[in-house]
This record gives sequence, structure tokens and C-alpha cells, in this order.
Amino acid sequence: MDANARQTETSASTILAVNNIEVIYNHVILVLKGVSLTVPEGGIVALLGANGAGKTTTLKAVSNLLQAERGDVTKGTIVFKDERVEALSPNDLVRRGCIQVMEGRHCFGHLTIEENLLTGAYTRKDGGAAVKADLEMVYDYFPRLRERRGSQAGYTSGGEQQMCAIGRALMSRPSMILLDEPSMGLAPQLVEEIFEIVKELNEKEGVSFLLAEQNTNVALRYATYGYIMESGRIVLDGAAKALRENEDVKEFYLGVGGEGRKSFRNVKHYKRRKRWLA
Amino acid sequence: MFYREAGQYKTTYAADQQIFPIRQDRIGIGVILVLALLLPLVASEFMLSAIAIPFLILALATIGLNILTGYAGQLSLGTGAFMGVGAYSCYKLVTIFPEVNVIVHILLSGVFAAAAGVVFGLPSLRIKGLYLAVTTLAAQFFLEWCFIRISWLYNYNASGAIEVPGREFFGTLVTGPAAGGISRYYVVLAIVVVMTLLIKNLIRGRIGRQWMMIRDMDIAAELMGVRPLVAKLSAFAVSSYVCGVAGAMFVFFYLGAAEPAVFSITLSFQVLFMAIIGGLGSLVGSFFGAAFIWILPILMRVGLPALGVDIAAETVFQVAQMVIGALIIFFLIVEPHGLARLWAIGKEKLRVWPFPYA
Amino acid sequence: MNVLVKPAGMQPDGETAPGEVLLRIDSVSLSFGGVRAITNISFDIIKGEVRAIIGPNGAGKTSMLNVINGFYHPQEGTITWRGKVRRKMKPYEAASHGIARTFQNVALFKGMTTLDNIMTGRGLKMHSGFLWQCLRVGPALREEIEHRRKVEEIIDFLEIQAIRKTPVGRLPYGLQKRVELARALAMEPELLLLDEPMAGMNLEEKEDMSRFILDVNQQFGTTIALIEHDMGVVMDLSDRVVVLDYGRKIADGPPEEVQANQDVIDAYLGVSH
Amino acid sequence: MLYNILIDPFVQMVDAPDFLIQVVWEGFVAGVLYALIALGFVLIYKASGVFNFAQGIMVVFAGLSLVGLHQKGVPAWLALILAIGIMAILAVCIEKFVMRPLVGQPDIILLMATIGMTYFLIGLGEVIFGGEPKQMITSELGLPTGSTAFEMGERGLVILQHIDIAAAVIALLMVGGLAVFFNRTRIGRALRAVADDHTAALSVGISLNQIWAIVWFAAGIVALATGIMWGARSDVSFALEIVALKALPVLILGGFTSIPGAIIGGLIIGIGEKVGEIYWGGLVGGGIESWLAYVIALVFLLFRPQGLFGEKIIERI
Amino acid sequence: EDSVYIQLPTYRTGPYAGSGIHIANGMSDYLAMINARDGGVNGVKIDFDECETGYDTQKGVECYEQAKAKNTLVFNPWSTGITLQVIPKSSVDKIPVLSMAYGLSAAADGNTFPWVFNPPDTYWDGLSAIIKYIGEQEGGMEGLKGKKIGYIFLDAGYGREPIPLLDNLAQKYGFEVLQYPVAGKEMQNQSSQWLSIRRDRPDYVVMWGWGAMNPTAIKEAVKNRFDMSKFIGVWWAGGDEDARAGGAGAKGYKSVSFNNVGADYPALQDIKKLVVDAGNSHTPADTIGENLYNRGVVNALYMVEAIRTAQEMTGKKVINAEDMRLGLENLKIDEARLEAIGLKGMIAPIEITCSNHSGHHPLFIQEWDGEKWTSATDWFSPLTEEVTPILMQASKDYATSNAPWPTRDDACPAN
Ligand SMILES: Nc1ncnc2c1ncn2[C@@H]1O[C@H](COP(=O)(O)OP(=O)(O)OP(=O)(O)O)[C@@H](O)[C@H]1O
Ligand SMILES: Nc1ncnc2c1ncn2[C@@H]1O[C@H](COP(=O)(O)OP(=O)(O)OP(=O)(O)O)[C@@H](O)[C@H]1O
Ligand SMILES: [Mg+2]
Ligand SMILES: [Mg+2]
Repeated sequence: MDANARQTETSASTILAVNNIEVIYNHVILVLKGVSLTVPEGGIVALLGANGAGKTTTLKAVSNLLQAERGDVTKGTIVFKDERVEALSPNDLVRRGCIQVMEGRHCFGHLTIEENLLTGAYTRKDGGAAVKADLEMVYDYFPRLRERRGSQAGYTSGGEQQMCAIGRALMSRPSMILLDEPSMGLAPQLVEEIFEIVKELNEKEGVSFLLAEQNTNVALRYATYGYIMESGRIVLDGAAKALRENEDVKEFYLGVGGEGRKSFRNVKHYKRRKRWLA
Repeated sequence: MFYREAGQYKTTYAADQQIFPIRQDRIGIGVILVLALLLPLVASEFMLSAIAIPFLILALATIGLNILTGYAGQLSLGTGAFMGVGAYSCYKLVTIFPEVNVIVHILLSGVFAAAAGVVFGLPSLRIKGLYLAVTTLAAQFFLEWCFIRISWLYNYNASGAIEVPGREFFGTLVTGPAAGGISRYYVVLAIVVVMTLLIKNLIRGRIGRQWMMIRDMDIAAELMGVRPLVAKLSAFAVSSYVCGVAGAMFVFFYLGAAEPAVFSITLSFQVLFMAIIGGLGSLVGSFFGAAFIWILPILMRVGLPALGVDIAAETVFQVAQMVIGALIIFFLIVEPHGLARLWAIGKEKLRVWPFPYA
Repeated sequence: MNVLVKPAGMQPDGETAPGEVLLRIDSVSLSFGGVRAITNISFDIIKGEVRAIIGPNGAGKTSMLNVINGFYHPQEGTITWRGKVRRKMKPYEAASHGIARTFQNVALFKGMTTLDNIMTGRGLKMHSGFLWQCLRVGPALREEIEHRRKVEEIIDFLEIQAIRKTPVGRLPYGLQKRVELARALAMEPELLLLDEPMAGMNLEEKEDMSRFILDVNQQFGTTIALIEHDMGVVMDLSDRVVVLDYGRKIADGPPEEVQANQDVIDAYLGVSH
Repeated sequence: MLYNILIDPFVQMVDAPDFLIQVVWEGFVAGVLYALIALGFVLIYKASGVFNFAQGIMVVFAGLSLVGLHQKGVPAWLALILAIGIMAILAVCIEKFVMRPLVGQPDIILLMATIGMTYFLIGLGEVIFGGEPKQMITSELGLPTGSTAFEMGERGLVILQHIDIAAAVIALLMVGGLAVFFNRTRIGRALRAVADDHTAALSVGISLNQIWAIVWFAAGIVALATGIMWGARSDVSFALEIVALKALPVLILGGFTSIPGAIIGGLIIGIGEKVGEIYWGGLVGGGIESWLAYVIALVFLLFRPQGLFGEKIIERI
Repeated sequence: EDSVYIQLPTYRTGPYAGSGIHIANGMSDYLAMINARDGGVNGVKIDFDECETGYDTQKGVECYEQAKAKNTLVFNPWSTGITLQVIPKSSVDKIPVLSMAYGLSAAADGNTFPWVFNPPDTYWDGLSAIIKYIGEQEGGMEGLKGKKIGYIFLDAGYGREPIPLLDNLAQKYGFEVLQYPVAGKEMQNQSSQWLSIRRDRPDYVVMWGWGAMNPTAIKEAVKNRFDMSKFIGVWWAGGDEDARAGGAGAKGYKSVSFNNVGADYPALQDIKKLVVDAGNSHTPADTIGENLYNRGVVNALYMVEAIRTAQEMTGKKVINAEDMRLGLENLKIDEARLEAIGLKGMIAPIEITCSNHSGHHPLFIQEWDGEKWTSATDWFSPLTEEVTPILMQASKDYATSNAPWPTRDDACPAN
């Protein structure tokens, strides 16, 4: 596969390179069957795919959160900033600038929104004033959070928690963010805003992103490169633009067939065959 | 290879809902039962009386606790006391109605334990999780105190202990000091097997599902029409019933006599360890856990000196304790969900064999 | 695809015929300490329709559902269910009133298999006694098999046969949502509350899910209240939409009308879709 | 009957105020000691959401190390330092061999692991130090051993043990210090985060290894202090491990996560059970102390299911 | 080589280890010394090992089953709880139970309990001796009238056993009994009990404690400034360490006893020389001669002498458990024999008969002088006449409540 061929010649401008990893849960369930991908320095890479394809697993493998779920990377390498990171602990990775926003929010329920955000700055050493400034920045991004800053996160609404989780990651001033389904449960307007934030951070501060996203439409609009996963393998990859033009992607992920957008009311109920699996 | 259900088709839901839908499992359990039946032929009196009988009884108690903690999610540290209620009720019943069959008394004594369980289960409606431990601890210590203080319970014996009188079942002596290990073993085996079967049925039916709903997500359960009061109290009742029967059996078929200290918090913890090590929410796990916590230390205590390792008795004891502690941690690390899950993973491995993964 | 036959007895007594108001919310307010989650909201749900509730994050949508099924008790206002003002009820009574729901943060019973999870939905319809269940003969066994059949129909309907015996904790998020729907359907509810059923799904899955929702609505006649952030879905599926913002109602009407409403665009949609 | 329950005890209290003071003082001291044990539990619970069953045996272990070293001829102050060192090693080992491999597991599993640790430590302690009780080296450590008696009225007498006063002072200092540590520092916030969600805490870069080592060490120090104080009252023996169970109602009453809760819960339980036992216990033959604490805690819980100062159990769907 | 097997259930761990260790040391060392010095009993080696019970009834039963499987000659439960467990079994398994001065008082009735022995005295003897002593202090038993006697006890079968007799004596002599139960898990937390004692101001306090309960009680008594000379414990509350825990304030504390302390007896010197100094024992040399150690020796002495008696009576060298019972039932150790053994003066001569398995032997009161135990009285007899009827009644009750209780197959000769 040409994607793999490209991986091997990891250039200096690559911030993250995942090489042919295999992940096994509970010692018996093989979930990732050789996944390779690269994120260029300062790039936004989208990881797309159906439910259960293994997107979350891939991100967790990178951030080393798999152990806590009894998953193991049994094969392959992960290189972040020219350093093998499979054996590092998650906090080492955060210190090196790579942070993950977990799927399903995972806010600290008993901490207030503000305390949640401050835990994001745990690894920072640059002083209270800088943290404070960033706190203001997050509040500016998500005014709703400012309103609810004193509430315990466990009581806030789903969307508020999602904002909190993203804000918390931003607080660590990362150089790379692994975003797992950032748009889940957010109002449409906010989805756009989140991606605007991604773009802004990417352009202004050079933060790289690897995002797993179901909202292919938006994701491919903002990403520079995309990978498509199916049951534990990468089945298609390419520049975002090229993917947007791909007929299959168009039909299955963007919902625009030959005759433009279809109504959800009129979808026919039959299983369609994906051409790349043939 | 050998452990695969390929080719075993189920054509009715009834067939699909058997306890052991896979033929190999059915064969396995059959073999185990036959071995259990044949055990007295080879086992010494010591093995029967000091290992097999208490193991079975404690496994039953563990099942009782598992109903409450493993299936209904209500942490209980009062198992010992509920077992005590069963034992003392049984003693009273046997002395008040000596002509009634002792097995009937054993089964009835659970009812009293169930009543106690319901009373102490009431706070569970408001109090959850670790906090619930305090009500069950209150039950533990209060009941333990009652066992000492209410002399009526032990017929005003000066010793404060209850002694098991000899009773017959179909002409063979099954309780009391003169009852042989073999007859006691068979009675215990029968009760434990039958009760396990009934509980298995209960667990996979509507009531069992209600318990698990409460355990997994009580709010969602309630919104789906489960009345927390009914579900929790029924779990307390059934669990205490089983523990009560186990308690009665513990005294009548194993100890032969008991003072209140037998039903102390130590027993509660012992049973809790069995439940957790075996795997919460698993009936086979209860047997595994009981075996691990009961049999292993005995084997070590008896086995180490027998191997010719020359150390003092208390050192054997202490080393056994350390090893058990270390093994508990080791097993949790290998598989936090207990021996039952380890067993399940083993079976899954066997199933996909010769491939390493599914 | 099996043909779904409307089971006998599914249609509750003729109290509310299609087209009549099934549930009416009258000037309901709800607050938690200082936080006002819902302020003076009124709207109704008509038997047989798909009613969408939309609004920005934290607007009070989930809280509204919680009020409807009795998990939250509003400080003010009345709720009329099938023409009768409903007294304050316990959450577990909602189910017997025929209200089922799915949850925003998946609330499956993690320790059980898919099959068992769906079977829990049949709990209220099973009545065999304790002793029968212990013995698992007679009524208990019959009942178990009969309901299993119902559950299998739902499994077929939602196309989740393959995961029948998988513990739900291991399923990917999207499938969990589908199992949750199956569980709610198993209750054969009159009113089905769906809280963001399609969050975290890709287009294909959303299409499937839409199909299921429409089928449920059309074939079983189940009334549906739907919270969803995907405007495409909302516009296509719903008959009427109520829009909340900061706990207040800012619009109510057919989808096209709501979509064009400037307040809604400002508060929620950003650019018009 | 009703008179005996409702009136007589109060008459007794008024009749002999000096005795009442003594009872309350004894309750207070017992409460302080309970609170010390509970404090160790709270530390671990706050930092990991784990109910550390091994706290009781850690108390014994710490006390035995201190006394055992002294018996081997080590001077008291050096023994104290070495005992602290032993607790540090223990903390690191626990973190490395127990907590780290079990990160992210359900609470009950971690609880079980601490039970495994308890078994292990009991065995180890007995192998090293032997099972016989040892006398605490109170005076060698420079702790006061005398007592002061206050005369009250013609027959009244209130006796205060100096060691008890010292225990109260040390407990208050520890509680104060730890409360500040938890509420005012960055680490404190991180600890609370860890208790809520291990995985999420990992994901934001909190080093569980480091935090757990610190906290277990702190719990070890608290255990040592507890061991010294309890040891001064009765001997240091493995029987102390059972007393540690008393910390449970204290903990539950105060709320698992609250440091001030531990001390207040301790005092309520300590004083409550002493007063209850002495003025009401006789009505049912005495010895009600064995369960009174749990019933007191239960009554409080019925009104506040999360304990007096515990964090509210979040129920939202 | 001929040998007989004896299992010694002991506890060197757990909450009661503080008392248990010394007992275990005494028993083992004496048996080891007999093997080393005399090559066993009449040339038959005593093969013994310990079985750790941790004072836990479950483990005790396990040890019993193990002992049974290995054909032990005799079983010494060393715990009242375990004793009660094994009493019913022993008659079926035909293993004599030697519960020296503990266990079930009623078991002294050899007609009802042919397999259980509790020499030299029962708990009821101990209690009656203490009351007798208190009476003497008060100038005769009439002096007891109107007195208040506090009874602080381990709230278990062990501590509760003397209560019926205590109530009985109270009625008879007109004193008042105040009970202060101490729960097993609260052993180290006795301030309530001692506060109550302070309030109630009993004239005497009698203690039925064991393990960690004893030192804690003595400390509390000192702390509460209770007059130590009026504080009297049962023999099990008379360990050296128990009293030592009270520091200087414990001076004057008393306990009833049936053995003298000190290591100057030739047999103990033999132990020191042949066992301890030879490195065949864990015993710290300075604990030889302490009260509980010596008591362990006495327990072992009974066993050895019973074996010897059994050998003489049966003419067999290697005896079995049933012979052992015969030996115990005819055990007689007189002054001459004690002298020969090398323990003259440590215990009073004893005699056990078929119908009297305890003997209700003389006792004495010992007093702690701040360093060690000293005798406070001469040997004197307990109130046997008062105790016997109650005892026989209790034994009858036991048999009826456990009907069908096996009757003795060989009736005791009436004596
Ligand atoms: N802890 C686990 N134990 C066993 N299997 C797991 C576990 N977590 C995930 N899996 C399995 O791994 C596969 C990939 O899951 P993953 O969560 O990575 O998918 P995903 O692409 O993120 O899906 P989604 O879009 O639904 O989030 C799924 O089939 C799932 O069943
Ligand atoms: N039990 C509660 N205690 C305190 N505040 C609450 C509680 N439930 C809801 N809230 C608050 O009420 C507001 C509305 O919450 P709700 O969950 O209804 O929002 P929502 O409309 O569902 O938002 P989203 O789209 O993000 O899920 C939020 O600000 C939330 O923080
Ligand atoms: Mg995912
Ligand atoms: Mg919501």
C-alpha cells in the first residue's frame, strides 16, 4: 500500500509516525491489524471510519492510554518528535506536548468547570500568570463555560462537558492534540467554532492535530490529509481535497451522491457495498 | 479445536437458553459432578471434613453474597452475621421441633436470615456504594452482639455456644459429632448443587436482570420501570436466605458447635474475598473463589511441612498468609474480574485455537 | 428485512387517538439551586408525530426529557398526559405509563450482553412468580421464550444479530446507541424519548438510524420526541420542532419555519443550513 | 423504663459533672485516635478513589518497625527516622507493584488489592517482628507520660493524660497540614481529579505514579503517628489492626473525601459512643460500643447519604 | 524407634499471640527436653509438632481434623471456643481433650464427659477462689455482704462462662455484681469500661481477660487510679507482660494461679541447658520461668505423666489415644513424683479420677511487685462444695440439651 511506503521515509517534518501497529484487548481481541499513519508537523490529519473501525483505539495507542483498558500494542512502533514513545507513560507524553481529548468527555465530575480546566495545566511550569491568561482564552472560546465555571462538571449538560474536555486539553499548551470526536453532542454553530479554533491554533501556534471524527463533512473541510479506517485497517488515504472528490467518500461519508444531498427520509434501506473492500 | 461450538445449531429459543448451550460444557460439568459424587471413594476423612465440606458450604455463602454484591451491586460486609442468623435459627428450630427433619430446618432457617437481611437492607434505598458498607457493618456487629447477649438463642448454655445434636436423614446420621464425613458430604453436595441451580435460574430470569440493572445503572433501571425498593430488598432477601442456609450448614455439617465469634467480621471478609477473587457476578467464580481462599491455605499449611520443608508451624502460617496476599494481588493484576473471567478468557482462547486471537 | 407486524395489544386503549394531544407541557419551570434550567416552557406532543427539540448546548433539552419522564420534578407548571394532569410521579412509573427513552451518555447495563439488555425492556411485561423463576419451568419458561421471540424481532429489525451475545461494554459507541434504541423499543412505548441518538455516528449510520426511527414511528405508530444536533436529520425527520435557548422556548413550529426563524439562526444555527 | 432511657442518664450527667467531663474527654481522645486512622484512609481515598483496607495493618507495621528497631538497640530518634524510611519504601513498593498495574480498574478491585496487601503485610510483619505485643517507646521518644488531675468539688476528679493531649495536638497539626496541602496546592487538585477518573487524569498528564507514591508515603507517616499514639495507650500488637475498623464509621460519617470530616466524624463517633455506652449501655447489659458507632453513622447517613462533608454523589443522566 | 505423636495447637500469631507464644514455648520446650534428656517417656520418643490456630475456631477445627488424621494422643485446644467445638467430636473420635484450666467447667464431670479433662481447676474453681480470697480480705465471707464486685470480661464464651456462678455466689453472700463486657475486637479500647468502673466505684474488680485485653486493662486501671490491690485476674490474666505493661503503677495487681514462677526448678534448668542453650528452641532465655511459660510446661508435664501412667497401666510402650485417656483418668502426681521430675514446688500435687476430670485443686493468689510475680497467699482450696452441685447440674443440662448425648460405656467406679 502506498500509504505505508510513504511512512517509511519519515522526514524531519513529521511530528507523529505510527508504523504498522497491532492492538490486542484482553489478550484475545485483535482490534488494530497493522495501522500506519503520519502527521506532519503543523498538519491537521483526519481519521475517518465507521463505528468500531478502531479510531479511538489508534488514538489511545498513541497517547498510551490503552494499558488502563487492558489493551496492548503488540507490534509496530510509534514515533513522536523523533522519539519512540510506546514505552512512555501518558504523562511523559503530555510533557512532551502530545495530549488527547478522550471520547465521551471524561470530565472530573466532582471538580468545578474551572478546576477541570486548571488540571489541564498540571504539567506546565510557566507560572500562574500564563495559565490565567490561557484560562481567559478558553473562556473566550467557550463563553458558555465562563457562565458555568463554578458548577461541578458532573451536573453540566453533555455539550458543556464536551467543551470542558476540549478546553482542558488546550490548557496544557500542547504541540499536538489527539482529538477524539470533538463535535459529538455539540450544537451546529459550535461545531464550526471548534474547527475554527482548531484552524486558528494550527495556523497561529503551529499545533498539529490528529482528529477522529464522524462528521466527515466538516473534518475534511478543515483537515489537510485524511485516512479512512475499516475494521482495524487503513483502507484509503489521501489529501483532504482528493478525498472529498472521491466518489465513494462522497457517497458513504458525505451523503452527496450524483444528484446532490439526499433526504434522510428517502434513504433506501439496503446494504450497499463499499468498493474499496472488494 | 476441541472446544468449539461449530456445528451445534439451536433451533429453538429454549435450546438456546440452556444453562450450558455448548455441548463440551455440558460434558465438562457432567464429569465434574460424577467426580464430586465419587470423591468419598478416594478422599480421606480429613479431605472430606476439613476441605470438601467447608469448601462447598462457603461456596454457597459466596453465591449468596454474590447475589447481593455481584449481581445487585450492593456492597455487603455483613455476610458473617447473616450466616449467624441462619445458624442460630436452625439451632432454635431443631431444639424446639426436634421431630421435624433437620434438612427442613436448614432450609427454613434461611427465612429468618432473609428477614434480617431485609431489615438491614432498607437503608440501601438511600445509601449507596461504600457508604452502604456501614449499614451492613452495623448489621454485622449488632447481630454478633445479639448472639452473645440473647441467651435464649443458645438455650442459656453456660458456655454461650450452640452444639449440634445428632439428627438423621433417611436413617443415616447426618448431623452431630457421630455423623460420618461421607453422609455429611453427600447432603451438603446435594443442597449446594440444587441451590446453585435454582439461583442460576433466578439470575437469568426477570428478577436477576432487575438486580443487574440496578447494579449497572440504577437511574436507567428506575426509568425503565424497576422499583428500586423491590429490586434491592429482594436481592437482600434472597442473598441473606442463601447465606443463612450456608450458615446453618456451616455449623450443622462442618463445625459441629459454634460460639458467636465464628460469625465475626472475619467470616464476612473471608466470604467477600472469595466473591471478589472468584469474580463478582459469576456463579462458577464463587466456587473458584471459595477454593482459592479456603483450600489453598490449607494445602500450604499441610503441604509445606509434608514436603519436608522444616519450618515452624507459625512460620508456615505466616508464609501462607503472605503468599495468599501476594497471589490475590497477582491475580487481580492478571485479571481484575476474578478467576471466573480468567476461566472465560481461557475458554475463548481454546475456542480460537490454533489462532492466537479472534 | 422481516416485515414488522404491529403486535396485538401494542396500541393502548383508545384513550388518545392519532392526531390528539398526547402530552402537554404547561408553563413548566425547573431550577437547580441558582441555575435555571427551564423557564416557563409550554408545548405539546401530538400522538403519532415526531417532535424534535433542539437548541444550543445547555439550553435545557435533556432536562426537558427528564421532566417528561419524571426524573426531574419541575417547581412550576403542569404536565398533562393523555388528557389528564399528571401528579408528581416516581421515575419508575414513567415506564408503566408507556414512556421509554434513550440517554445522551449511553446508559446501557454494562455487565450484560446485548440480548439481556434488550430483555430488560420486557421486564414490565413479565409476571411469572418468584418460585416459577427459580425452577424455570411452566409460566416462567414460556414467558421467557415468548419475550425472547419479541426481542429477536427487534434485533432483526435493528440488524444487530451479530452482537447478540457480546457484552455491551465492548461494543463501539455507535452500536451501543443502537442497542439502547433496541432496549427502549422492547418496552413497546407509546412515547419514545430519544436524546441525541445519532451523536458520534457517521453518515451511513445516521441514515440507518433515521430509517429505524421512521419505521418505528410509521409502523408502530409510536410518538417520538427527538433531541438532535444534526440539522439535516431534524429537518428531514421531524413533523414539528421546538427550539429552546437558555431554558426558554424561542420557536415552535414546522421545521422549515423554524429553520428560517432569525432568533433560531442567531442562537443556534449560526449560518442557515 | 422510659424514665431510665429518657431522664435518668441526664440526671446522672448533672449530678456528676466532673465525670461527664471525663467521659467527654475520653471520648474526645478516642475520637482523635479514630480520626488519625481515618485520616490515613481519607488520604488514599482522595488520591485514588481507593478504600485502603491496609491502613490498619500499616499502623501496626509502622509501630512495630519503630519499636522493633529500638529493641534491636537502635536509639529512639534514629529508629523513628528509619521507620519513616521504611514507610517510604513501602509506599514506593505499593505504588509500583500494586497500584500501577491496576490503574483504571473499578474501586472494588482496588479495594481487594489492598486486602491482598493486608494479608501480605500481616504475614511479613509477623515473620519479621514476631507476633507478641510490644511496648511503645513513649518516653524514649520524648513524649510526655504523666497525667494531671483536676479536683472538682469535694469528690470530683478529672484526670488528663499528657500523652492524650499530645495525641490531640499532633492530630490537629496533621489535619491542618494535610487540609492545606489538599486544598491549596496544585497537587491537591490533581489528587481529586485522579479520584474521579484515573484515565482522564492520565490523559491530562497527571503522573499517577508520582502522586500515588507521595500519597501512600503521607498515609504511611500518618500510620506511624497513629501507631505511636495507639501504642502508647495499649501495646503495639496485631490486635490493633482490628481497632482500625472503627475508622470506617468515622470515615463514612465524615465523608470519604474530607480531611476535616475525618476529625469531626472521629469526634462525633468517639464522644457519642462513650457517652452512649456509659449512660445508656447499662440498660441492655453494656458492650453496645461494638455497634453503636455504626448506628450513629447510619443515622447521619440517612439524612446525608454522602456523609457530613463528603462530596455529593452525582446523579445525572 | 518407638514414638507417639502429639499435635500442639498453638497461636503465635494474631491478637492473642501475646499470651499464646509463651504457652507454646513452654509446652514445646518441655516435650523437647523430655526427648533430649530421657529419650522420651520410658524410651518412647514424643513426636510433636505445632499447628497454628491463630485462636480462630475455624483453623482450630482444621487442626483438630489434621491431628485426628495423624492419630494424636491428645488434643490441647488452648482456646475455649475451640474446646467447645471439639468436645462433641472427641467422644466420637476417641481423642482425649486436655483443656488445662479452661474450656467447659462442666466437663469436670467425667461421667458425662469421659473424653474431656480440665485439671487442675475449672473456671468456676478459679472464680470461687477469688471470691473466697476477697472474703478473707474483708474479714470472712460475711464481709462480702453489701460489697460491689466488678467483673470485667472478654465478651465471649470464655468470659461469660463464670457469670452463672458469680450470680449464684452474689446471691448467697449478698454482694452486688457489676458486669463490664469487653468485645473481642474492642480489646485494646477499654476506656468506656474503666470509666464506668470509676463511676460505679466497685470495691473489687475481677478480670477474665486474655491476649491483648490484659495489658490494656491494666494500663487503663492504672490510668484511672484504681486501687490495684483490689484488682484480681483469673490465671490467664496473669502473664508477666500483661502486668509489666502497667509500669510502676501496676504494683499490687493480683491474679489467681496454680503454678509458681521462677526458673530455678531442675527441670527448667534442664530445658535451658538441653533445649534453649542448645539452640533447639525459639524461646528467649529470659522468659523461662515467667508465669505463662511455666504454665505451658505444666500442660506438657500433664501429658508426659499421663503417657507414663498409661504405659504402666496397659503395659504397652507405644500407647494410643484411648490408652492416653486411661492415663489421664488415673493421673496422679504427688510430691515425690514432682521431686523426681524436678518441678517440686512449682505446682501442687494433683490427682485426676474417672469421675472427676478436674480435681478442683488448691490455688493461690499471686501479686505483681513491679518486676515479677510473688505469692500473696498460701495454697488454698476453692469453694468446691458450693461449686460442685452447680457444676453437676450444668453437666446434666449439657447432656440433655445435646441429647442423645453418648453415655459413658464403662461406668466409673463409685468412690
Ligand atoms: N476495552 C475493550 N475490550 C474489548 N474490545 C474493545 C475494547 N475497546 C474497544 N474494543 C473493540 O475494538 C474495536 C474498535 O473500537 P474503537 O472504540 O477503537 O472504534 P471507533 O472507531 O473509535 O468507533 P466509534 O466511532 O464508535 O467511536 C471495536 O470493535 C470494539 O468492540
Ligand atoms: N441536576 C442538575 N444540577 C445542576 N445543574 C443542572 C442539572 N441538570 C442540568 N443542569 C444544568 O441545566 C442546564 C441545562 O442542561 P441540559 O442537560 O438540559 O442541557 P441540554 O440542552 O441537554 O444541553 P446539551 O445539548 O449540551 O446536552 C445546564 O446548564 C446544566 O448545567
Ligand atoms: Mg471512537
Ligand atoms: Mg443534553
